[in-house]
Formats: sequence, structure tokens, C-alpha cells
Amino acid sequence: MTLEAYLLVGAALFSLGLIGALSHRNLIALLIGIELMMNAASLNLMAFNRFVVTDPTTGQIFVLIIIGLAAAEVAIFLSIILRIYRAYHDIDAEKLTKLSG
Amino acid sequence: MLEQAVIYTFVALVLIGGGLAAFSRQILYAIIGLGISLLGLAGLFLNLGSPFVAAMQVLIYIGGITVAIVFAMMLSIAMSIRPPNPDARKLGFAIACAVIFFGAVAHLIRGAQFQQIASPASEKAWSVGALGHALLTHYNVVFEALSLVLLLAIIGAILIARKA
Amino acid sequence: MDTLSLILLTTISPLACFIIAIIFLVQQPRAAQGLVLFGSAISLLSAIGLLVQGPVEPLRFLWFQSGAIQLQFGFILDGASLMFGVVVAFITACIMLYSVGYMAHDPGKTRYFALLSFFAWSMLSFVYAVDLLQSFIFWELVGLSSFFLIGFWFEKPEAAGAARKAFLMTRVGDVGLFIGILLILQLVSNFDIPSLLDPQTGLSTQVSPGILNAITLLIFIGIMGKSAQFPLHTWLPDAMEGPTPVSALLHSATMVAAGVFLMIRLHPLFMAAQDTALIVLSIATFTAILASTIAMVDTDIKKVLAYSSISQLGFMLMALAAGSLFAGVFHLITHAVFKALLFLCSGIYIHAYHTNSMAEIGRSGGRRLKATTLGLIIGGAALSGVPPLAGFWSKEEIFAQLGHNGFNIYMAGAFLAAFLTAYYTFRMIFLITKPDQAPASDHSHPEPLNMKAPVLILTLGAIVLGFFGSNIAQGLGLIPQHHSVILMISAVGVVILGILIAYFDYGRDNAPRTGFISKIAPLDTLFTNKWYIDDIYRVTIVAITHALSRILHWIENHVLDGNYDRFGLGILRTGAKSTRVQGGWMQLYLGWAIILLAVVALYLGLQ
Amino acid sequence: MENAILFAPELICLLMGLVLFFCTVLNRSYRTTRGIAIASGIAMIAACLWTLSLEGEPFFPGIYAVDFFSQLIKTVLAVGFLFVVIASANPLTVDRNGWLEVPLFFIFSTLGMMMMVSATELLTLYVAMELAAYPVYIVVALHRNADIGGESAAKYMVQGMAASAISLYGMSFLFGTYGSTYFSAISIPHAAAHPIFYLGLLLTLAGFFFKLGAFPFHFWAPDTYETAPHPVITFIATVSKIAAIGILCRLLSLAMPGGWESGHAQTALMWASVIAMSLGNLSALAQKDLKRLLGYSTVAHAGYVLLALQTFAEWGLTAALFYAIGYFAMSFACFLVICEIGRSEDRITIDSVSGLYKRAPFLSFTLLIGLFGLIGLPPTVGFVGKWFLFSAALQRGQFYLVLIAAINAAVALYYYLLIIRQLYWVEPATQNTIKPTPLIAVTAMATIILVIAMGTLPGPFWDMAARAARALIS
Repeated sequence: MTLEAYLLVGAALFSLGLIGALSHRNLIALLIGIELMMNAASLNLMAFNRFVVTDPTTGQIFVLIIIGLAAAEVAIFLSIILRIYRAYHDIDAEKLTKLSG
Repeated sequence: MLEQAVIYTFVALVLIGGGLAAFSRQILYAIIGLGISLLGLAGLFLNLGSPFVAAMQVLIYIGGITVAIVFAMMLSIAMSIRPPNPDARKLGFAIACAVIFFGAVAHLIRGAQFQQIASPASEKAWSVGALGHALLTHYNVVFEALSLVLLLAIIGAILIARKA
Repeated sequence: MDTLSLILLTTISPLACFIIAIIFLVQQPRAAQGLVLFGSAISLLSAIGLLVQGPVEPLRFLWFQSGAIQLQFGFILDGASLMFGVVVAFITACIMLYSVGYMAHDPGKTRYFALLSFFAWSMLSFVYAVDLLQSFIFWELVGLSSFFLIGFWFEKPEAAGAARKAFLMTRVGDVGLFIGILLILQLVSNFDIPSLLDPQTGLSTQVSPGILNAITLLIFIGIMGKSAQFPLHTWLPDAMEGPTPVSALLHSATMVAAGVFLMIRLHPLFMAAQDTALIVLSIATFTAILASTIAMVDTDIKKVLAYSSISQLGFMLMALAAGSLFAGVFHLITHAVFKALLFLCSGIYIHAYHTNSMAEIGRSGGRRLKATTLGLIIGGAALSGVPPLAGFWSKEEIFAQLGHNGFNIYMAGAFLAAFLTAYYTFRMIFLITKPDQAPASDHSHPEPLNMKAPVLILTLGAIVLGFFGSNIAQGLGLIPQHHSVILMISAVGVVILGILIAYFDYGRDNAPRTGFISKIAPLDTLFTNKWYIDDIYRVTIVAITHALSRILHWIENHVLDGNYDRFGLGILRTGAKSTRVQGGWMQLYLGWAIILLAVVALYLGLQ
Repeated sequence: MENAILFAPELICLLMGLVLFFCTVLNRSYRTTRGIAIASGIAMIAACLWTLSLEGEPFFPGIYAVDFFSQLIKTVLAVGFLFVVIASANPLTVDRNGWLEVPLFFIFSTLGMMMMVSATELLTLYVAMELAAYPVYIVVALHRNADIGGESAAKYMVQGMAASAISLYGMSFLFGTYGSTYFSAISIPHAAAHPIFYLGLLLTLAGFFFKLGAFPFHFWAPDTYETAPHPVITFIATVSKIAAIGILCRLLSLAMPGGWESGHAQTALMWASVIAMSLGNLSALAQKDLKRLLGYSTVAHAGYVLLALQTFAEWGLTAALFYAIGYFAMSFACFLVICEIGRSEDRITIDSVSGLYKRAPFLSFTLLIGLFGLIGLPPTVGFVGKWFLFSAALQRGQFYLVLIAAINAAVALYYYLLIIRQLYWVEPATQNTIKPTPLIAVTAMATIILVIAMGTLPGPFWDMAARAARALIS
């Protein structure tokens, strides 16, 4: 596969993530959508790493760091979901309407 | 030929998994979709020459993050059993946004000329050893900062999820 | 003493007093009062010292420099600023002295005197400013301090409202001025006033006439706001809610005078911009007539004086726009003195009888306050232009200038305004001195000496100041316009006519005590309702602002926060199913941002 | 050793962070923890000042730059941290269980921001950005009401995560265009052949626009401002703004040579600036909640800063830095007062400050000065700062842009004046007076002095900003 094909797959994955992040009502589903978006970036980095860059370590490390940060992010976000769940017994994003006023 | 078929299978996994994650109304299916998609990505990473990153993707992302999401889902299961009402307008808006964005980016990608290198770097540069070396020389700050982020995330997660 | 220390003493001493009073003397109002008075006296003496020394070259200091841009700070010491500086310092001193009595029992005395001092500092620094940006800074500070002083009695809701109105309205003008200054920055990158005005190398030689007209017009918008010219005049009568000494200060030598003084400062630019000058002339004439007609029917003494200020400011701007710097300065100075006098007199009446109504003051026995009534009559006569008092000479100069340049229509307007001025002034005087019924009881209110003294000093000023016209012209380096005898006689005739009608309406023994205008009902209604200008604002600008803010509120709640039913994207069905207003829906935010990014990205890609 | 000196502010930040961590482990009292945090703030300031004139690269070359720009921003960040910790005395709106950890998260977030402004490489920048962001997500969630805290944290975090995912996606394109993550490799003239470079830069900037609360990623600002605990929002509104402006300056300085001429990036930024200031000001008009109002006003001020940055000139960069420092002081003055008067209230409406003049004269004076600054009245830094921003745009001949900004500044007067009216001209609902502690009074005094001093004697501050801008460009 060519670089362009990889990039297009990445763009498609990003767009799918976008759909997930924009259409779902459940906070966990939102998180999944955002994870897809981040993975699209990872795919881009790896593809560039293969086809464009002379020193291939940079892209790989970038992706590893992304994985690590995603883990941290998910930990915090899931704990927030639990906190909300305790308060509401519900994790429906659209019900988070108390804030508007 | 077979190699091509394998790659396209991975691509198909990525996209089908992504589609499942994006469109499924059942959270469990969405998580499974994410897992499939990540698995396909790991395959692509492998194909792009980096078995180590592929392994990490499987271990941490699929083995760790996805499982954590499943646990969170189960802890708040009461709400995720009932599939929320499909909302066509909201989905339509999301698809419209995504299509516009994809169109724009795809257009730009097709128009771009990247300076591709003639031949891939030596086997040695792709080795895990080189990766470890770079992580501890070039990117030592990044590495330290990442560990700090993880520490903070753990403290924070405990603090937030703790019962009052 | 050298010029530098004198000018520093003039401007800095009020500031120093302000800082010391506001920080250290909050608990000692008497000490604060003494200090502020002392500072004001120093300021006055050094301003006089400067005047005696005569005009010198401007002093300039570098305030800030970076690359090509340099901002300077300094003092311009020509005839206009020297003379007007003395007037400002003098009137401020008088009003402070007067305030000692007027505010004797007010709990916020320290704050009051500190603010007065701050006001004096801003105004004096504005008058002496050598740099246009420096002028603008102090111009803003003048507005700011008047905002606080108008709203000084903040327990009264009217006072708070008036202060806000004054601030907002003058700010509308300030935006114009600010944009004008920005234009100058962009065109010539130079704010030094003397070099901007230079006939050989100044602004008028560097830009096209159209641009010059635009710049001066923008500056004039600022002047309109500050000097309360139509249509930005409505804040000024409301500003009467402040303490009367503040009104006196605001209307004579500081706030409103700042606008006129800016035009004096930049007079050559306005003369080079022919179209602007004509616009200024028209607006000023119209304002002079408009304000006088409202003053004819108002019953509140302070409101009458306020409208009279608007009208007299119109006279000054007329003079300047018609081309006579001298007439403008002269009228500014004489007006400062007699208008301060009139306000101080009205303050004594209000203080003594606790009413603003002229008829009430008359009935309560206003004329028993001898010194005050003397001041009122002299000041009123000076305002009307009765020879040989101050106002006569300065107004004469304006008529002469208008006649000299052949502005016949404007001349007619000026005569009409002068007639109306004489009429409403003497209406006020007769209402107070010849009440329709004898005062009921004689509870005499003595006029405190510290209130009486400024009145008497200013009365003297209103009498003699007119004779110093040639000195003022000399100070400016100008020659006064030759007065034609016919013009003089007709001007006096107009004034006498006004006084006679006022006497007929209000002054004689069994006068009808209604104005002649009440016979023409539509006009009477129009004037009483202040030409409906406030109401027009209410139904236009205020309503538009409210509508706009409601629309935005609606957008925030419905479009951005995602109530689907109102969401106007074509592919989305609109239905009345779920009408509940949902707020805080975050995904729509994000979706819009993504679409925007995509559009920008496409725009970049298609280039 | 020399590297350690260059890295001193961050090192002290890190060490003191660990000390604070042990405080939480040993469960010391909040007083002790806060005392240590204050001490660390002072130590950080000292370290920043000590390293102010140093230059160098403490780590692998090209990753991390210490120059006057970074050290100046770090100094402001350290001051901001100190001030926020002082302001968060007795933070009743924060979950009682989380009090001890609040300074800890603040200090690590500050560390992340310090690393952000020194980062000269995409990966470092990304990690530093997340290090700065995550602790803030956590403290937002630590509201004493689990529902409010959870909600606002979830919203804030979803927006933040999405923005950083977009940013990351953009970075991947930057990486692809040049084959390197080093800023030194990324240059604009080379980019003319690469429209995809602009896509990358645009998407990367999106993340920082999120931080700055600038259009089109400003949506989180009002909601989060309204609901987050007061000390937390003080931190977000002051410290993280400085960091965001700093990193925006660094990124845009990449595009400095040729950025103006090429037009694309400039056009996009210009529109972002115009829309941000107009939308922010107009939306603020209708607000009743004081913090929400200030949230919209932040959006508007981000627009003013972009006005200078879109000139792609050294002067504009300097003006933006100068205004950033001034804005820090002005908005801190406002938020300090909010922290003080709203100790026990979740929401501060405009009515909450009614008659504050009688209840707390000094605090209301502080708020007044802050508001005067935000309005842009002389002699505060708001006036001079706006003047510099405007003249930067005028030097590029963008008169109409400045015209829009000037009209916007006039519109803003209206809603600020509403607050001032409540402050001074409305009778207070309650009579209980608020007496700030000496420490808070001194902090308020320092803020006021900073606001006035920068407005009356801008020279030294401007020179510093100019030096920083030069360090950035060269």
C-alpha cells in the first residue's frame, strides 16, 4: 500500500471517530470515538515514519507515548464517569443539562 | 499477493471496527468495535515495520484500556443495558460533519506531494534497542514527563472515584 | 521658579493630594479637605505664575520608545492652554471652597474632595497635553472622574443611572475620537500636536482633503459626546443628579469644556477640513437652538442651567467652526466663569430650600438671600449677553465672526438662540425674584461665608472679564474681529426683546406666569418632552441592544446548546416533538468547530 | 550541572511537587500543605528570576530551549501559581476530601506549562500539554457537589480530549511534511509547496486555541467558568492563559518569516480574531453569572491577542506578550475577589457583588481596578496594552480590523459597567463584611500595583517583552 492509501485510511478512521464523538449520547461511547481519533493520528505517524522519515525511531516513540497518555486519559475520564454515575445513576451525555442557564 | 491480501484484511478490520464503534447503539458492541479496529491497526503497524509498537498496541490499548472501559461500563451497567433512542438528526449532523471533514482532508492528502525516501532505513534503526536508546537519550524529558502524567492520573482517578 | 517646576506643581499637586487623601486620610475628612484645598491653591498659583511668564516652547519627555514608535509626554504652553489652565484652576479652587460648606455634613467628604482633586488633575493635564495620545488618556480620565462624581450619591438610583448614561454616551463619542487617533497613527505615526498642526509640514499637508475631513469628523464625534452636542447631548441634563458643585465644575471649566478645548487645540486642522467645519457649524447652531427651546419650558433650575450649557457650548463651537479661535476661547472663558457662578447660586438655593423647582424657590423667599440673588442676576445677565457684562463681549465676537464670513443662515440661528437665551434666563430670574405669592414664613437661611465668597468672586469676574477681550486675543496672538455697530445694536436689541417678553410673561405684577410658547400647543409639547430625543433612543438604540442581546441569548440556548428543533441545518428534520430547551450539549459545539476547520482547510487546499 | 541550573525552575517545581505529594500521603493539614505550596511558589519565582537571562538547551539538542522568552513566561507562571495558591485559602467549593491534593495538581500543571513554553519539539510539546491539562481536569472534577463537578469536568474533558486528538492529528501531518518533529526543521518558505503543512498547523493550533479559549474552540469556556470551583477557575483563567499565549507565540513564530506574505495562516487567524472578539463581547452582554460573563470576556480578550499575533511581526509578538502579562494581572484581580466573596457559594451572579463597596471596600477596589483594566481605561495596563495591540495591526495597515476591535472594546464597556454599578451603587443584600487576610490583601495590592505600573510605566515591561520576542524569532 502507498503512503497516500495509509493516510486515507487514517482520515477515514478519524472521521469515524468523529461520528462516534458527535453522535453518541453515552459518555463511554464519546470516549471510544475520541480514542479512534487518536489512533488515526497514530496510524498517520507510523505511515510517515515508514515512508518519509530517515530515522524511524521518532514516529514509533510518538505512538508509544500516545498509547501511554491514552491510558492516563482513560483512567481519569472513567473515574469522572463513575463520579457522575454515582451522582446521577446515569451517564447520558444529553442529560448533562444542569449547566445551561 | 498474499501479503497484499493480509494488509487489506487489516484495513478492513480497522474500518469495520471503527464503523461498529461509531454507529453501534450498544456500548458493548462499540467497545468490541474499538477492539477490532485497534487490532487491525496493530496489524498495520506490524506491516509498517514496527513489531514492538504493534505489540504495545495490543498489550496496552486492547489489553489495558479496552478492558478498563469494559469495567467502567459494567460498574455503571444500569444505564448501558437499555440502548438509548436512536436520534436520526443527531446522527445526521455527526455524519455531515465527518463527511465534510473527510472530504477536505482527503482532498488535501491527494494533492500533497511528500518527499518519500527511496529505501527504508537499516534493520538496526528499526530495532527495539534503537527505540530504547532514543527514549533514554533524545526523549528522556518526554519519558519522565509521561511517567509523571501517569502518576498524576492514578492519584486523580483514585481521588475522583473515591466515595465521599 | 523655572517653567518646568511651575507646570509640574500645577498638574501634580492635585494628583498628590488625591493619592494622599484617598490612602491616608479616609478617617480624617477635615484634614483631607484642607489638604485638597491647599493643593488646589498651589495649583492655581503656579498656573498664574505660568501665565505671567508667558508662552514658551512646549516641554517634551519621552514616555515610551520602541523602534519607530515613540510615545511622549509633555506640556504645551501656548496662550490658549496658559489662559484656560488658569481658568480651570481658578474655578476648581472656587468650587472646592464652596464645597466646604455645601458638603459639610456629607459622610463621604474625603472621597468627594479626593475625587474633585483627581478631576482637577485630569483636566489640567488634558489642557497642557502636548501629545494627542496623552490628550486622549486624560480625556478618558476626565470622563472617568466625572462618572464617579455624577454618581457620587450612589444611594439615589437616578444618580447611578445618570452616571452610567453619561459614561456610556461620552464613550460613544470617545470611540470616534479613538478611531480618529488610530487613523492619524496609521497615516503619519506622529502624535505631537504642534507638529501635526504645522501649516508647512503638518497633517493637513500630508493627507488628502477627504481623509482630513474623515479624521476631523471622527474627532468631532468625540467632541460631540464630551461637549454634549446633538445628538449625544442627553446625558448632560441627567448628570444634574450629582452634587451641585460637581455640576458647576462639570459645566463650566472641566468635562464639557474639554470637548471645546480639544477643538481649540486642533483648530487649524478643522479649518483645513472645510466640510467638517460646515458640519460642525450646522450641528452647533442646531444644538444651540434646540437646547434653548427646552430650557424655555423646564421648571428645574439645574436642568435649565444644564440646557443652557449645551446651548452655550453650541455657541463656542459655532465660533470655532466659523473660523474664529479667539471668539471660541473668549466665550469658553467667560462662560466658565458665569456658568460656574449660576450653578453655585442655584446650589445655595437648593441647599437652603431643598427644592430644584424655580417657582418653589421663589415662593420660599429666594430673593432674601441677597448675595446669591445678586450673583444670579449678574450671572444671568452675563449669560444673556447684557452689555457690558462678560457674555456680551464674547457673544458679540461670535456674531462678528459669523457676519464677517457671511454665514447668514447660521447668523440668524445664532440670533434666535441668543433671543431664547435671554428669554429663559430672565424667566428663571423672574421666577425666583418675583414669586406669585409672598413667602409664607421667614425662616432665614444664612448664606455661609465659604459659600458666599466664591459667589462674590465669580460675580466680580462675570462683570469685569468682558473687558479683557483684547488681552485674551493678544495672549493667543490674534486680532479681534472688528465689531460692526449695526450688528452690535441688533444683538442688544434681540437680548432686550427676550428680556421684555420674559418680563411680560413672568415679571410684571399680574403676569400670566406661563410662557408665550404655551400658546402654540404642539411646540410646547415638543419642548416639554425634550424633542422626544430620549424616547427616540429608547425605542431605537436601547430596544435594538435589548433585542440583540435576547437574540444572542437565544442562540446560546438553542443553536449552540443544541435544541434540535430549532436547529436550522437542511438535512435535519424540524419537528415540534421535543420542545424542551436543552442546554449544555457539548457535541454540537464540537461539530461546528470541526466543520469550520474543514472549511478553512479546504480553503487553504484550494488556494 | 549547568543543565540543572538551566532546568532549575522546573526542577524546583518537580521537587516541591513531590514534597506536596508526601504531604498528601502523610495527611498533613491543609494549612501546612498550602504553606508549603506558597513557599514553593516563592522558590519557583526565585529560580525563574535566577535563570532569567540564561540561554541553552538542558537536554538533547533541539528538544528543549531555555531562552529569555521561556524564562519570562515561566516567571509569570510561577507568580501565577503563587497567587492562585494564596487565593485558594479555605476553598470551600472544592470537595473536602480533595483539599490536600489541590496544590499538588496545581504545581504539576504549572510544571507542564513551564515545559510547554520551553518545548521546541512536537512530542515534548504534546506531552507537556497533556501534563498541564490532566491535573486541571482532575481538579475541576473535585467540586464539592459530585454532580456539578462530574458534569463540568466531563464536558471540559471531552472538549479537551477532542481538541488534543485534533491537535495530534495535525502534528502527524507536520511530522510528515518535514520528516522531523523538531521545530527547527519546520519552516514556512519550504511549506509553499505543501498545502498539507497548513492543514497540520491549523489542526495543531486548534488544541492551543482550545487552551486559550479562542474561537472556534471557546465553547467550553463559559460553562466551565460558571461551574468549576473558584480557585480552579482562577488557575485556568490566569495561569493557563499565559501558557497558552506563550506556546501560541512560539508556534506562530515558526511561521514568522513569510507568514504574513503567504496569507493563508494570516487570513485564518484574522477571522478567528474578529469572530472571537465579537462573539465574546456580544454574548457577554446577556450574562447574569459573573464567572460566565468573565468566561465570555476571556474569549473576547483572546481575540484581541490574536489581533496582534496575526500580524506575524516582531512588534505584534511583543504586544501580545505584553498584553498577556497585563491580562494575567487584570483577570487575577477579578478572580481573586470572586474567590474571596464566593467562598461558600457555588455560583457568583452579578447580584452577588451588590454593594460590595460597603462590605469589603478594598476587595471591591481590587475588582474595580481589574475591571477598569479589562475595559481598557487609562491608566491601567488595559489601555496601553490594547494600544500596543492595535498599533501592531495598524503597522500592517489593517485599519478596518482595528476599527472592529475598537468598537468591540466600546461594547464591552456596557457589561463591565453593569458589574461596577452593582459593586458601588446597589445596596448589599447582606451586611456581613468580608475581611481579607493580610496575605490576600498584600496579593491584591501587588496585583493592583502591577496593573497600574504596567499602565503608567510600560517601558521596562515592554523591553522585557521585546527581548523575549527577539529571543523567539532569532
